[in-house]
Amino acid sequence: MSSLSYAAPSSVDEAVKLLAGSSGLAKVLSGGTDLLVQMRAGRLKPALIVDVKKVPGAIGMQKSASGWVIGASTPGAVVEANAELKADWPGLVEALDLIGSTQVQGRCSLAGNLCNASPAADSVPAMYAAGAICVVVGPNGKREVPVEQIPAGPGRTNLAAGEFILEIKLPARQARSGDAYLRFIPRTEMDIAVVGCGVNVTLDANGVCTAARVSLGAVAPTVLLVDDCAKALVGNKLDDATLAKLDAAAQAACKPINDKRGTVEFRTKIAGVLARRTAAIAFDRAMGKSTAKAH
Amino acid sequence: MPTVVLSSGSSMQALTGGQTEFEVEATTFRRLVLELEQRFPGLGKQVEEGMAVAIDGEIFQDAYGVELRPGSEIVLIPKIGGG
Amino acid sequence: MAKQYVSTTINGEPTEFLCETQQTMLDVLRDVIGLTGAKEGCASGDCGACSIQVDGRLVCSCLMLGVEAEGTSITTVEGVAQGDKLHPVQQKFLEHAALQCGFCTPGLIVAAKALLEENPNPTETEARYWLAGNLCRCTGYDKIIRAVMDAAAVMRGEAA
Amino acid sequence: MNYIDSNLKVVGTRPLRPDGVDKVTGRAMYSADTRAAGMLWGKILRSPHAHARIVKIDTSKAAALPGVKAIVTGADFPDIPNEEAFVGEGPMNFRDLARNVIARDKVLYEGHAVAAVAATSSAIAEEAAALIDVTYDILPHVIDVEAAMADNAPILHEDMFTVGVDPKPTKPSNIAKVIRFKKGDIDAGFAAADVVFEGRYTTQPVHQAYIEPHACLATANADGQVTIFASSQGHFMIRAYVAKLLAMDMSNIRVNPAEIGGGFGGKTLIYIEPVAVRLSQKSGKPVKIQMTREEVFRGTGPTSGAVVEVKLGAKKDGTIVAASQVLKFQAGAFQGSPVGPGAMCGFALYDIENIDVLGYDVVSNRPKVAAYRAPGAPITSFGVESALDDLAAKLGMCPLSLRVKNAAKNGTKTHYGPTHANIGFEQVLAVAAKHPHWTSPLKAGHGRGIACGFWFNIGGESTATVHINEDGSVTVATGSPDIGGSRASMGMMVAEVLGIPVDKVRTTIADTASIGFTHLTGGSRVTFATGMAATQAAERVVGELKKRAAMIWEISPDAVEWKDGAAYPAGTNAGQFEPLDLATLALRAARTGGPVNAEVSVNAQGAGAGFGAHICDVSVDKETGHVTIERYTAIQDVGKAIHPSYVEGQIQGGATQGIGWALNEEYIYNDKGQLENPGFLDYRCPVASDVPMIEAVLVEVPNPRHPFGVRGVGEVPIVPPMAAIANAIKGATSIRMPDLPMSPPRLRAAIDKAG
Repeated sequence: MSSLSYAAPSSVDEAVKLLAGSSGLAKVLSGGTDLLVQMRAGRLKPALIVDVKKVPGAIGMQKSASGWVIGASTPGAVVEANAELKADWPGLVEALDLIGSTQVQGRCSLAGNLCNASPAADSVPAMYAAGAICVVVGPNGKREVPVEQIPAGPGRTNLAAGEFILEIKLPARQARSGDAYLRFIPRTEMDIAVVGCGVNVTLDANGVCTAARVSLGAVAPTVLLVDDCAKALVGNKLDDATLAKLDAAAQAACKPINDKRGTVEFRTKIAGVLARRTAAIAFDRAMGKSTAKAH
Repeated sequence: MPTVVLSSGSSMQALTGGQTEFEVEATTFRRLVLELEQRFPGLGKQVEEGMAVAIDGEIFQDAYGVELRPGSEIVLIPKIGGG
Repeated sequence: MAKQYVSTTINGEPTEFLCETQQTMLDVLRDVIGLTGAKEGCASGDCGACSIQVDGRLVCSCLMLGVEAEGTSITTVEGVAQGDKLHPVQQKFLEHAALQCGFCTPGLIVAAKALLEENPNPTETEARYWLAGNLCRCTGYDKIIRAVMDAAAVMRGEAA
Repeated sequence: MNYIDSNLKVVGTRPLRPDGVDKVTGRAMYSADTRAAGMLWGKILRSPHAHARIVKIDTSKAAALPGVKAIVTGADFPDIPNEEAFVGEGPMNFRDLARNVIARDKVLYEGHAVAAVAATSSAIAEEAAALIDVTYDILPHVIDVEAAMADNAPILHEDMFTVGVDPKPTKPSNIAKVIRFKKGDIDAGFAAADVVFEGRYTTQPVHQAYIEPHACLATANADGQVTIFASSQGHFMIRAYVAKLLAMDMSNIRVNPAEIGGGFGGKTLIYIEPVAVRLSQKSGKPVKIQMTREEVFRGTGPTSGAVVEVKLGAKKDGTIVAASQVLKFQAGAFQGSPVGPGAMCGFALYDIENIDVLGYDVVSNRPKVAAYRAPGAPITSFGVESALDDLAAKLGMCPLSLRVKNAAKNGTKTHYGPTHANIGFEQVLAVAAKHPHWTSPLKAGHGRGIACGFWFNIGGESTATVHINEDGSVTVATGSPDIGGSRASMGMMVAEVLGIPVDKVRTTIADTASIGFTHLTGGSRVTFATGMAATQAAERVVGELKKRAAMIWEISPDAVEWKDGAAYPAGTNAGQFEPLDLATLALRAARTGGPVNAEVSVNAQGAGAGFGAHICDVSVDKETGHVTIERYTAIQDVGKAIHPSYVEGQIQGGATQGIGWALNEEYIYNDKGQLENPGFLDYRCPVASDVPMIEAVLVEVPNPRHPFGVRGVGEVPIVPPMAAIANAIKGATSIRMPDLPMSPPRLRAAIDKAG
């Protein structure tokens, strides 16, 4: 029998020691909704599982003048229940809410979704767009890393041995700004994104975009932060010309593959479609228009 | 005399030498099967095990007892299963 | 590797068990404790037949390790009825014929119960999205949704 | 006796199902829930290759693993001779079945079982299976049906020569069989047509996707007797197949029908039971085998994918004068696709003078197909019902009017032989024409489609027993696994005949040692055939009860009549007696001749054919190709609905499976012939948020061959949806989608192509 050990440390140091000290493969368990599936399928055979949910800071949310600090292992269902966070970052919250089923929402976490390092992860493009910062803890202490520097490729992260993500920081919400995330799936629920798109914008009083971050998921080995899409928005209102430029920039940024979930051609076209639709929601939100939850 | 019609192109034509329609002296389906077997060795067995029969329009899957009238039309069709 | 000792509460009963680390909570419920109400339809979180509540929250027991049950309070389909009194969701599933083969039913009962605890007055759309993680291949969902909406009305005291 | 026009008290009502509480509280026992002392866990090793010769199987490493108690390979099973018989849901070649259960010299698809292990835990069994070292000689494979028909295609079976062609072929082929049905003179028919429409359509294999994976528990005793707990559509089928494949006496096999978690045709075959029995025989311990979902997709049968070519010819007035079809059906690795019924069903709905249908049964390196709801009919009807829509457009006719004009009626002779009798197709179409869904204005941007479906329905062998308990309550037992509420309908028919409340009647499913042979739960036969047996058993009991009353009253049994659950003197000259109710007669049974019960076995004939019409509204997101089903109505002739809720449930469930078939369900293979989506994540069955309420409209044209007028209802509802949705998409986009699934990438590509 392959032996697998489990620990649920109650401090960062303890968790880091366990992860760094493991002879065999050590995996962090936060939500487990990807880890357990991969273990079951035999794709992962860890020697040690470190359940970090009992580590102080891993679960919970705090708002301060400098923004939000979200425990990286907080279950989606708990994050979504925070009305204040939803008001500040509706796109990110909705993106997290799109991961899997209600059952999966009871477990899945921002850190898990990010460190599973799937280019199709729903919450990751939204975190890219939001400019989220990851608080990484490890043998060499704490460091803060921009979210887009975490994924290295499909299933691979840039975290060093013994490191894990304790918290996710979101900047304070500026006036006249808003974010949104949309994904395309064949059904209405339960599918992996064929394409995902996150948009976060700040507008001036006239509705002209002054700052923008646009991300695309499932169109490249990692989630993309697409500067050309941001450039297409900044300095413009969301008129047809801007939308057309945005669509073109999104399509141009795609480097997708053909797989069981979509073709190169389809993914590329949908990236443009989603960029337009997501931007429209983000602009509305920045202008304070109420927008219904995008199922 | 009842007339037997093979669904054309069915695998049984091999056994009847291509014949698809012929008359058989029989008053019950059981007798028909025996007659067919005698006339075209193998056919009776196949009709019994692999075929359903439509007698004057109605399908019977297993129908030894069913009476055949003179002039009855007997169509041999594949058995029907279902989900 | 020695088995793990876990102390938890299942359907209100203090419960202790030993399990292998890799055993999921579904494996533990079915093969260690003998509560076979939760079903394995996929073991990948895609069908919801293994749904349980952990500290009130709906989860797939196939996506949770048995060892994670330590110190939690777990509700399975066996714990939904109070004594001989069926939960309104169970009663309405029967009245609306919201089950055929019944295999997905335990998961749906638990998921619907969790829905109505969180949202006593769901719209049909909200109910359909909440239950999207519970596959049913027999019914086409029509009678399931009717049963859940009716149970919600009963629990709100608006219907019998 | 016939109750069709009598005033019914129980039949047609909606009582709670007797097994309901067990199923909403998690108590119902499915085979995966069964346990036995000292039980071992079995695990099957499956081929990673689509087509390969097995050179060598080395089990030594696995055998050495602590906890491993038995290992079997093909060599541990009898080599079954090539023999065909009709058992279960279709002609069954037992050599093929045996080699599908466990491969012998060759593996014919990825997922084909090659060996199995029994160990003290499932984890050990899994580890041991991985340690079995199989040496393969990989052969070229073929997945696509037309590629498999090509001259240069890799041959799966060197000894398979196409049957049904003249002259007899001299070289082996993947085309197992060619069938042809003809009526009239097809060339003359097309020559006489004013308008001709031709279309080519393709469908994907789709899995029944029952939520319960296959599972069984087998215990073999030293004396050769075997007990099996299994979830299946027929425990007698399991007994028959296990006996055949292991060369055992049926009397030595007892199969207990565990609850079944869905089948839809997919549990009319065996996969794991003979393996579990052999492992139990070798280890001397009970062995449980439980498939994973991945094994279900890789190793068990979907229905055929197919190519369907349709040609229709009509007069200007819409009279269809000629119709031809070419059907190329995937059978999977072994022959036996449902091309036969497929060839019969497509045109069975219409009264057409000249018909020619050609069908091919083709093997390729995929899992052997299994039955799936109305096997073959949905495939053939997707083509025919799509073509009818385009023909209607060409004729400038309403698609429903075109169907009404050509609808089969009583007396219509089908192209496969039978003449329709007592059918309700015209009534169904009349209801459709008047239905508010059909007559309501279409919302902007929506498209509306209609399509129809047919299924023969079947009867066959069934047994039922009715026991009058000592207190006058009633126990009914049948041999038909309850897959969708049949315990309720059986109890209702018996209660109706006995004239007692339905809650006085409890229905159980008896094991193979406890009741007479009963054919599968499938083909929509249970309420018809088993219901007939239960009704007749109840009637025999009534006859006996009248005798007992006559004995008590000292009058002739003919002078006793039975009504409202009691014996009454028939008329005044029979004498003045207080009625004797069931409880009283039951109490006195010992003194009047002993327990009162009856067992009746029937081989029911005359199952009434079923017809349905589905109306569907869709909206299409033209930028993404995503289709939303906005409204769905399914109208069907059900004969007589015993329990209307469960009849509606059959229709709603079948329609929803059809929606999945139409929009997203497919098998995705890589170039090695390996399945890439063997799970519910990427094999996309409809979820609750994908579908609207499905309105089921029950039309009741009684079937005179059944005491209550029942005709099967479970098969028809999956036939129309694919074409109904395709026709609705055409309405919304002006684009004809001839290929399933009509998934977003395909629809978006078609929209772009159309410009």
